[in-house]
Amino acid sequence: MPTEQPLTDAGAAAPDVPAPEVQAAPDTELRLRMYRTMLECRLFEQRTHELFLAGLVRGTTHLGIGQEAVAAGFAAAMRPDDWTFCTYRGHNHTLARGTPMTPVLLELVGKQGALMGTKGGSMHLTSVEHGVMGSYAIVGAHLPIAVGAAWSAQYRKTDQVAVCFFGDGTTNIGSFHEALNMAVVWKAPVVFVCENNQYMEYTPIRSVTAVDRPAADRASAYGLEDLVVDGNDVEAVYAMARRTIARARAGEGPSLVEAVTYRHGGHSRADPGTYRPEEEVKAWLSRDPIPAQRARLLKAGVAEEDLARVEAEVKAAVADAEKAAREAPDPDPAVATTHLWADGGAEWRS
Amino acid sequence: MPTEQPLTDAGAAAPDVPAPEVQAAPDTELRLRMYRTMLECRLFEQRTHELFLAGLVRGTTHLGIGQEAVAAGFAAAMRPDDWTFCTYRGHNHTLARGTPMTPVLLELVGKQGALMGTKGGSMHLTSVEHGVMGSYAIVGAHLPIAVGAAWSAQYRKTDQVAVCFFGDGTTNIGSFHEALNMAVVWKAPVVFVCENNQYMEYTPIRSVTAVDRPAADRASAYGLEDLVVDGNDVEAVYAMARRTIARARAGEGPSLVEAVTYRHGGHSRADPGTYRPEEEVKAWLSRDPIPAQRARLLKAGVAEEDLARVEAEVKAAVADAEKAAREAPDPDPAVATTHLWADGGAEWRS
Amino acid sequence: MAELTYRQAVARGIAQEMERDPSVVALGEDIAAAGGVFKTTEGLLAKFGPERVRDTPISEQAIIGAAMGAAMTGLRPVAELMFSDFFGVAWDMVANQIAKTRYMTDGQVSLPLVIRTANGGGLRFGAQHSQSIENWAMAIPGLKVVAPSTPHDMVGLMASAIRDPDPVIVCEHKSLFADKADVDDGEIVVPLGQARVVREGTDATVVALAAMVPRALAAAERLAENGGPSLEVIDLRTLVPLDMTTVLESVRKTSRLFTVEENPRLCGWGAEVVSIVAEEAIYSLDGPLVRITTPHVPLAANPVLEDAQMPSADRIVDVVTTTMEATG
Amino acid sequence: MAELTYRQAVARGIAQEMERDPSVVALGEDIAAAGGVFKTTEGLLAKFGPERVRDTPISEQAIIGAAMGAAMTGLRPVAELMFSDFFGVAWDMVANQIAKTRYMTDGQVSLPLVIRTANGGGLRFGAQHSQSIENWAMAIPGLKVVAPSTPHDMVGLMASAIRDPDPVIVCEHKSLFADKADVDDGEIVVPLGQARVVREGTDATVVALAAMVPRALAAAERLAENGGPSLEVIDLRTLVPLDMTTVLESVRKTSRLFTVEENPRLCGWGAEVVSIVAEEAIYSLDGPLVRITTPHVPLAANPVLEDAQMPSADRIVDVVTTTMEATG
Ligand SMILES: Cc1ncc(C[n+]2csc(CCOP(=O)(O)OP(=O)(O)O)c2C)c(N)n1
Ligand SMILES: Cc1ncc(C[n+]2csc(CCOP(=O)(O)OP(=O)(O)O)c2C)c(N)n1
Ligand SMILES: [Mg+2]
Ligand SMILES: [Mg+2]
Repeated sequence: MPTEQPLTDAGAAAPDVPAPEVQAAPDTELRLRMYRTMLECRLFEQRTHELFLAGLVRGTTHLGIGQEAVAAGFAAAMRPDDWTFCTYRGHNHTLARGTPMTPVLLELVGKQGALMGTKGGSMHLTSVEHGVMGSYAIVGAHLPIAVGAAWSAQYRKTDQVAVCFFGDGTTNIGSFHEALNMAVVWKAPVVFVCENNQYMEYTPIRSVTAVDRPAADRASAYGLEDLVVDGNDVEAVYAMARRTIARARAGEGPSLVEAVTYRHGGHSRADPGTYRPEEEVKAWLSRDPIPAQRARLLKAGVAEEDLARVEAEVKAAVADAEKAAREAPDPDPAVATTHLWADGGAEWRS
Repeated sequence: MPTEQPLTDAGAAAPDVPAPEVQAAPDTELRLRMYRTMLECRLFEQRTHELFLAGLVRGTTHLGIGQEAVAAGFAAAMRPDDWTFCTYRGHNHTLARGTPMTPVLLELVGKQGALMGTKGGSMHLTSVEHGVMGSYAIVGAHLPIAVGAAWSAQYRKTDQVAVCFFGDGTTNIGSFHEALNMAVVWKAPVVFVCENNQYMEYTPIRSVTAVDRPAADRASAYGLEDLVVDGNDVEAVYAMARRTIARARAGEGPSLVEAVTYRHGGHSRADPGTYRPEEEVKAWLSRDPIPAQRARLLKAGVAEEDLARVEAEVKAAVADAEKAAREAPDPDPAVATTHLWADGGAEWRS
Repeated sequence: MAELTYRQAVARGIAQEMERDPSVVALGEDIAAAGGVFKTTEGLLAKFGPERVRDTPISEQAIIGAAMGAAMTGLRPVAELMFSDFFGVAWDMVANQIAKTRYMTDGQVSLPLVIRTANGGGLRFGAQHSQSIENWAMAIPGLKVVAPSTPHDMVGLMASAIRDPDPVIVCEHKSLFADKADVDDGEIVVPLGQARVVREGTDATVVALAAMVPRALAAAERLAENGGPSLEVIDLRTLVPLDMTTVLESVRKTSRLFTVEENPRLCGWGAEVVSIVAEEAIYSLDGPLVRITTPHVPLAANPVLEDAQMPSADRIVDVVTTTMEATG
Repeated sequence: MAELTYRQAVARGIAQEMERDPSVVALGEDIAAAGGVFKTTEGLLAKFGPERVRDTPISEQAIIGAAMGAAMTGLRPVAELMFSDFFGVAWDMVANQIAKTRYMTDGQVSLPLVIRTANGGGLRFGAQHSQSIENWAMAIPGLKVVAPSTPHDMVGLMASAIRDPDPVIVCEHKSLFADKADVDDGEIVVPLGQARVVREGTDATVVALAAMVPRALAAAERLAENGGPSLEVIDLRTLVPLDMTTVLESVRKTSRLFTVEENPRLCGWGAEVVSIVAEEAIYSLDGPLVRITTPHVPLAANPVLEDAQMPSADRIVDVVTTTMEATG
């Protein structure tokens, strides 16, 4: 288990990681882009949390702080017309596909100009324009939905791929089983990515799961290869993404990847996360994917000022989004009865 | 696959069968009892089908003709206070636990004196008195329910065991996955028995399943041993039942058994079963578990007249049940509004 | 003009739409090679091939989930739930995902899909294979609900359901599958949201759906023969959109309303229709608003019991007669 | 006498019954070690131990199915569905198995179990975590349905639900968890099926449930202060069994009925109550029967939108006033 692994300064966990394939080795520009993406996720979410505490963000939020490498690594390997299906913990995935920060933050604060008219909120971020086909808040629901999208790509011969992200706890719900079986039988171009952050909400996954590796140990039940990657190493994730997406696009069928990672905070804004042993948290904080990638880039000869510039640009983008969020007006209550139907309305009488 | 297996005259399929354990070897009395049980199931169902064609049995029926060895082998290894959970294809399991034929047939023809007041019908046979905790007609539903019964035995320290029978098609539905995982995590005393008769309703299981062996190839996903038995060899089934029930009773947790078998007829009374290749049907008919066991008993020195007596007794019992079924009056329509609630009534206003 | 069974009308409606639109695909258990366990999809595999007509595993969440994913990415899936009772195992997909996603995404996601299902009682299948779930669907914002009572309407409403840009639940009534009627050749399209006055009358309005329509008609004829009250019988045909215009017009004329529902007593579509009338037309009424329903119990497998549970022409005659006499 | 939150009342009601009956067990996601994500089961693990208070995987079908299997074999399980929206993933177990099994087996199988769930809106959780599903359950024969509005009723109705020999759905309203009130010490048991007149009035009857009760009361007080109509407010408390005796008595006195429902418009409990009144008390009425509900759309996450959707004291005042004036 990760916490027992030797922690290198770069934070790469040894055992489980498959050697990144050569042809998938990212060039500096791409490595820098993934660093930027992770930073966008991190700074956006940190600010979101502050705005939540300040009472500007309402409702609930589920932060992915600590898990950015999974979103960034996969997004970097996806084609613009590929599809992302993710969960209520979906800020990272939504931003990683290129959705601008401002409409996303407006959705979280619930103001005009929001990504979804403020109807969905944090748990349901969707940007079809950017291939983000939805953040789903009922555990497991989006796995079969992703299979359906993959089937559509297969039928329409568009060679698009669906990538479906979910958590460790999701591997114990029925729709996981149904989706995996159907995807394999139909050879659907879908990649299932389990972000194993070790916990459901407050319950350790190992205490409620029949096997040690909630996703990888289930792969054989669908005739799939057992794939595990260090979810805190963005380049290892990228390599795995390249490999599994290429397989899907080539018509060779689905894959199931277990990305081992950790959320730095609690499950949701309501949760301090105190049920987690201190050493465990400490060990994982020391494996933060962002400083790890920064160190790796410096080692690779990227100049400190180039990194500093990226960091300044991301900070500025977050600040702009915040400014917009503070200034935007509340929505018109009439919005509440729009877009139930394709005609834009909500009439049920004829 | 069975059809490719050498068919011995006794019809025992070689490869998949685990050697029956010595201490589990049944004595002649028990072997004869299992033969009688299979015969009761067979003759009862054959007569039921005739009565259906004669218009006496109404609604639907799902016959288990050809699969009797699974019911008989497990029932012989169960304690009277153990629990059976089965499906709409449940006549065999209901009779095998000792439920008398007459109330069962009365339930099928829908007359007074029926096992369940004629409310349930063929698909829902239940006789709590005989440990038959229900025949469930929504695929997969009874697997979690059996886990709950096993949990109750564990909590109440009664060392009862729940045995849950279901088909190959059921291995692809969500509740299968949820039940198996929870049973293992809770070490529940439950034995899951997949009667792999090769088909869902009309669809071959292999055409919709990601693995070759719908149950056995899923065992590892729950950390369980991969167990397959020839479902047409009642003594092999008995040995497997002894072994898995003993494990459950000893507190060592659940098992998942795949019993390879075949239904001689169609899925239900509406189905001629024409979608099945002739040679496949022929091969399986030649592996009929009942003549196979009869031959084995003769070889073991059981006298022809003893077998003939058993056969005569079973025929007589079926005839008695039929006589009762023909003579019994229709139910009182007022029965329709009884036993919704524990008070015996169906009042929803206070 | 050709004689068609209600069962055949299902396949004809689907085929009509698959021919005009290659994005229409069908999926479900045993629907392709076997032509459906009710033989309602017979011939589709032969005509349109395995890419468009797919057999699935017993995985209702995956069937409905896949239909949703395909619908949001350019296809028009027609998914079958073999028995409507099986909505239970896929209810999250239907009620929480399909019904809500267009709304939650403020219109970004379109879900032009159909879920067809064998609904209703009368076949002695017992409590888990005989339910009427049109109310389950009607209670969920974001679902349209259709329940045809004739072969013609089945073809035409199936066509409209498949063409509709929003999710539509099509309830195919098990006990009507064998019904025959002459149906026009060529394309048939019946718009959603239009109730049909199947019999004109002056003394009371009877609103029915699916298998209850012929029973309401039989009751009306019997009353007419015996000099009883003259009933106007309305076939709602669709529950969402709900054509209250036709119902209210009729009630204002007859000043009496009876609803005939197959579903259990509580919270049915009849309660909705009655409540709308009780708010909007109360001053036009001459007497109580009466719902004729199955009692609030599951359906029994036994024919004697099941027949006693479901509203029959006899019961409609009795209830109408006693109500009109007691309050005339 | 101790001050108790509605949230604490849940745990107190369960603990009261676990103390008197060792066959009562509790299961659900995060209910044991964490004391529940809403902290409604805090302290139960410490008091009763892991054998009786169990954390489960995210497997709602298994949670509810296991509760059923345990109930039919001698236990009295109290299962939690964290949010009532999750009934969707376990609906087959609830509607097809638990509700029907005693009936189908002609009384052979007893199912003394409780399913508790955080129900309702107001917390800005959006469409998939804010639904009111009491109607889903009410429409299914074989389920009893409880929805307390106060800490005292929560303790007492939870106790009755656990003691009841039949399956009971207990709806715990999310927006009431923080409400405080003084609650008697010692055992509290409130029988199922008894509505409560929370405010006497003469001009109109207002029937409400759970979080709508305080809103109906606020509206009544405001109208009283402004010399408006005098409202009699009834808290239904349980939907099945349904106490129509209390409602009909009140309506016969006031000759007016308004229902206040949080659930979407169509086929709600309000439609059932209105329909019964429209059949049984139509001649006592002075005006239309009016339902005040959330419109037939999902709940939005945004506070401005959600507040506009759910019935508020203001809206109740407006609807009552305009209706009484227009039809007085
Ligand atoms: C069907 C269902 N059950 C329960 C929940 C409540 N819930 C929301 S998130 C969560 C934990 C999910 O854990 P995991 O899959 O590991 O994802 P993570 O939150 O760790 O990213 C639970 C139980 C839900 N949303 N849906
Ligand atoms: C959830 C659900 N889906 C579909 C059905 C319809 N159905 C009844 S039996 C059956 C086939 C089941 O196949 P299997 O599990 O192999 O059992 P067998 O009938 O072969 O004994 C199907 C699809 C059902 N009853 N429940
Ligand atoms: Mg997790
Ligand atoms: Mg089978």
